[in-house]
Amino acid sequence: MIIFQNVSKYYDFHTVLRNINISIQKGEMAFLTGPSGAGKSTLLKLMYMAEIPDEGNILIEDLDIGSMKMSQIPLLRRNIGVVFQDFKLIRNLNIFDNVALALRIRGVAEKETKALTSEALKKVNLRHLADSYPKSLSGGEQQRISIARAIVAEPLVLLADEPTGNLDPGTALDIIRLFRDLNSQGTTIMIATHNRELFRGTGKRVLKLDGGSLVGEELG
Amino acid sequence: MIIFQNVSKYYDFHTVLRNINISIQKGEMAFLTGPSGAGKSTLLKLMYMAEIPDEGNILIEDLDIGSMKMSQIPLLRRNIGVVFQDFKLIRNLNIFDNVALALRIRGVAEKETKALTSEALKKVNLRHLADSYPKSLSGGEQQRISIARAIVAEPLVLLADEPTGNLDPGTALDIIRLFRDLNSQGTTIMIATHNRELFRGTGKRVLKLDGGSLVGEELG
Amino acid sequence: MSYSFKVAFKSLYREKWINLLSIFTVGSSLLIITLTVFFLYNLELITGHLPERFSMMIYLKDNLAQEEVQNVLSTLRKRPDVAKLKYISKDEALKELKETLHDTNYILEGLDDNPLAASFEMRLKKDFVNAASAAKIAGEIKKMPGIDSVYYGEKIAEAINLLKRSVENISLIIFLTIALGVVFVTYSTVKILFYRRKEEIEILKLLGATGGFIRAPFLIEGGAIGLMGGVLGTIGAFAFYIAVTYRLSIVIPILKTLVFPPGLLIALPLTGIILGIIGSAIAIGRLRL
Amino acid sequence: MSYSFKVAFKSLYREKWINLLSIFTVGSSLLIITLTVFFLYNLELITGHLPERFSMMIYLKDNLAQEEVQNVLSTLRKRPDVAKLKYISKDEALKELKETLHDTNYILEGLDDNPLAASFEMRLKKDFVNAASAAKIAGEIKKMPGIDSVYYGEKIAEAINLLKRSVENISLIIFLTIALGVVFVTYSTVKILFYRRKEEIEILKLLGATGGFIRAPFLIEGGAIGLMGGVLGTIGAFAFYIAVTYRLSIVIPILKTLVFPPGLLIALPLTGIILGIIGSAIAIGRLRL
Ligand SMILES: Nc1ncnc2c1ncn2[C@@H]1O[C@H](COP(=O)(O)OP(=O)(O)OP(=O)(O)O)[C@@H](O)[C@H]1O
Ligand SMILES: Nc1ncnc2c1ncn2[C@@H]1O[C@H](COP(=O)(O)OP(=O)(O)OP(=O)(O)O)[C@@H](O)[C@H]1O
Ligand SMILES: [Mg+2]
Ligand SMILES: [Mg+2]
Repeated sequence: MIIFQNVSKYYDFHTVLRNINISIQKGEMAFLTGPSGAGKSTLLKLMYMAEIPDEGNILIEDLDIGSMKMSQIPLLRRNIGVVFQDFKLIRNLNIFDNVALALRIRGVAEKETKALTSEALKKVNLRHLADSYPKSLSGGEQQRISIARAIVAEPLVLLADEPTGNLDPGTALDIIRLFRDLNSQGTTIMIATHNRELFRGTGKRVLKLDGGSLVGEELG
Repeated sequence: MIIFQNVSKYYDFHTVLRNINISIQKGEMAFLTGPSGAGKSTLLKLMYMAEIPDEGNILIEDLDIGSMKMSQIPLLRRNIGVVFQDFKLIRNLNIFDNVALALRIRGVAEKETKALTSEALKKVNLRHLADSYPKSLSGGEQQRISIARAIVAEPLVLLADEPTGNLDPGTALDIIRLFRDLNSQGTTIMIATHNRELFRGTGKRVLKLDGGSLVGEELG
Repeated sequence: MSYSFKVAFKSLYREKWINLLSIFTVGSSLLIITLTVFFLYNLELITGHLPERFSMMIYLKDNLAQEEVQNVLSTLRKRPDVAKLKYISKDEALKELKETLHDTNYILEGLDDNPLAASFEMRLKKDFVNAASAAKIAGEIKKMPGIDSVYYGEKIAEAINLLKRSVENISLIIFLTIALGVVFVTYSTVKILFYRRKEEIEILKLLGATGGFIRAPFLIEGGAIGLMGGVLGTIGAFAFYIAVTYRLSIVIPILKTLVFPPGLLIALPLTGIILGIIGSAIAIGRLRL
Repeated sequence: MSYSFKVAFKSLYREKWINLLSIFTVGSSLLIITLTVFFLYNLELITGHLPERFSMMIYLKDNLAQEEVQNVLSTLRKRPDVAKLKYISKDEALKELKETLHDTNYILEGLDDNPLAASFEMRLKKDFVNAASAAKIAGEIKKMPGIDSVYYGEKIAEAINLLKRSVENISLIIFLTIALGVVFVTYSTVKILFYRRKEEIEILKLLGATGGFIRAPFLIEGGAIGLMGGVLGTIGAFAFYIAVTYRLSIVIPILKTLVFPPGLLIALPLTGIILGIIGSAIAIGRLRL
């Protein structure tokens, strides 16, 4: 469950998000779209507390973000899987360790970590790259590793920021199928994207953002 | 002019490019497409010598890359503008300086640098962000800054790697229009992309890469 | 936890050249500190026997009555610049001379009469211990009745004493600066480790890692570098000890102070570990999540 | 070029805390080196007058004939352990004693006869200057005819001498280690600058920047940090000089050596700049394009 109540976010004199109200049910899958600079990434960042709202309340799975202590942030983040727009892979760790990190942070036993990591790499079709380092991967491969890391720990909420920007249409559809599987198992999912192919015909809600305001909503 | 003659590239035991033959005329504009990991970025990297071919010859605007001395690499690169897949903006420089860098490297006078930089920022519609730093820009804004930097010095050759992966369809079309303008002024352009909208209806050559081999060619 | 160790040791290995440099830096810093302490300790032992205070000898005229001596004493006692007065009788003076002459004191055996004068050994208050006021005071006292002569040739002693103190001060300054230097070196060494992984830390935070999870590999890496530096420092100190004792051999009594303190074998590596961990902790700083 | 300066100074400002730390580190390192040189120089001056060699006094029996003395001399000369022999006659011995007694030498005036013995002052060859062989040699000589006693109480002198040498050695080791430390500190300081901009360098290369263009801001930044460190070191050295001369005042002749060398005002900042630039150059290393 994700709820935004009158949320605004400013940078200096520049309003990035203006009076946002959103309500996403537990187990729902929704899309977020809008032109470059509309505020999509910022909106996602507010959910995992990489940014703090200047006004309004945000509730994530019953947690009130406004009244949360700093020490609780890691716990919140461990319940959210994020596919970052710029991947954020760790250079010095190989692909396996990059993905496994999400489990190790959560204190999962090493044996289970191995099994779950292999499975996640298989889901994005990159198990053969387990021993490679991020630098030697293509853009699309890096993006899929970022996706594998986001889903490996089976988080309650999955946030994906432009998860197919570096993927060919075929691979992109594989990924969206993967997300729908996860969603059918109960994961709440929010995907920010420019790629209309992703939500076309899904029947899911598509929130439209422009210049920091929600300007409409449609079904994909 | 870009010519590949029987070019191959290996990493360890892994063939990334196999016996590639390409001939792009001076002033031509071509597209390169293919699934994730096909070798598009590697092919572009060979042209600006970020990678060295293991076999075959490459000619860029009459320069034979194989027989080039290390000390000539900077000269080659100053004749090529590159839009990197991961943007490669410099964190510690503001947007203006990031773009101006391409001119300063070429020893352009400061006054001209200012004028040309402003013009390039205007072309990608981001002149208002001149004083910002890369970190505070959205993904699509960063991508457009990378484009501005690639074109600001009016290079002989422009290579763009997935230049619209983080752009909404409208902005993407603006960018492709910008590239076509440059091309009509004589710049040789090669664009690697998954986005079919970019080349649909342009009438330009589209090279298809898959698993490291050229598997076909069509007109967009 | 085992994961933190794995990451730390991988990083130690991956950047082995920089780490070797760091280990060497920490090791030599610890060695310098050890040598400085060692040096200061021995300097104290050597110079500890040098005269501590400035004294002035006031020789009385011969055959002064008890009363007259008493007069001189009370006049001197009233002076504001006198810290301490000690009467040395003719007999005591002769005894002292005999001790000074040592093996050759038989030359005094032929003397019928004690030729030496009684005297006061006078210590000046700190504020007056300098050439100008000593000269002035000596001049004043010499004019008093019953005084034969005043001797304040201990200028040399004063010089040695002041020099000793200034050497100690220089050493202390060197020591403090080096200690500060060690902290800086450790700090900047770990700061390098930190910059190498700044991006990694940012990502770890975003993935929900706790402060402890993020810090652990750094602290382990810093501690390991410190430990190895400490071991290197110990080896250096031991090598130095061997070299010094070999050269000085068993001749010199002061060598008793040159016993290699076995505590160093534990103290240096331990100091290394602690410095490494502290340096790491400072370099990481407060992790804002 | 003006662009390189702009980038360098922007970076200096942006990371001012780390840079202040670096400046401080370089400054204190230079200060330590200066103080060590200063200290070694003065130590040499102070200890330069301590006895240089081991000597043994051989007292002859009273009233020995010229011939017998000659005999002793030639026997001693034949010994393989003797480096130098000096005959001191009865008269010379008395003269020396008078000088030793100084102001109180009138005590000798009552003596009719010279009670002192003639002697040989004997210097041993280097290899034999140690307690064991000195004792053995003294024992052998004592048994010779015409010898009254042998005195080799200069153990203390030997100890001081050896101690002086070991102090010099310790100081030299400290000095060398610190010098090495300064190079490391400069290196790691600039390595921090470098890691901070590693990504930037990679990007600059891809954009076609030449080696010079990439290096210039780093060299400028390193040089500026070194310069400021050098100035700081100079200020420190001057402050130290003022403090020392103030405390020691004009009493002590050795103070003549404590004149502040005006060359330092230029040498330290210059050394700072050079070290900074060299450190930067090493830290950047060979730029593979
Ligand atoms: N830290 C910041 N300081 C100042 N402005 C910022 C900051 N972060 C984001 N912005 C601005 O806020 C606006 C929205 O950014 P955001 O990243 O949310 O856009 P977006 O919708 O994700 O765009 P894109 O599709 O290009 O990724 C942009 O104009 C950006 O420049
Ligand atoms: N340095 C390297 N070492 C090993 N393998 C590499 C290296 N660089 C690239 N590869 C591999 O070469 C293949 C081609 O990579 P390249 O980046 O050229 O793909 P791409 O066509 O650009 O893909 P994308 O559309 O995902 O960006 C990938 O499978 C990648 O893993
Ligand atoms: Mg975004
Ligand atoms: Mg690519």
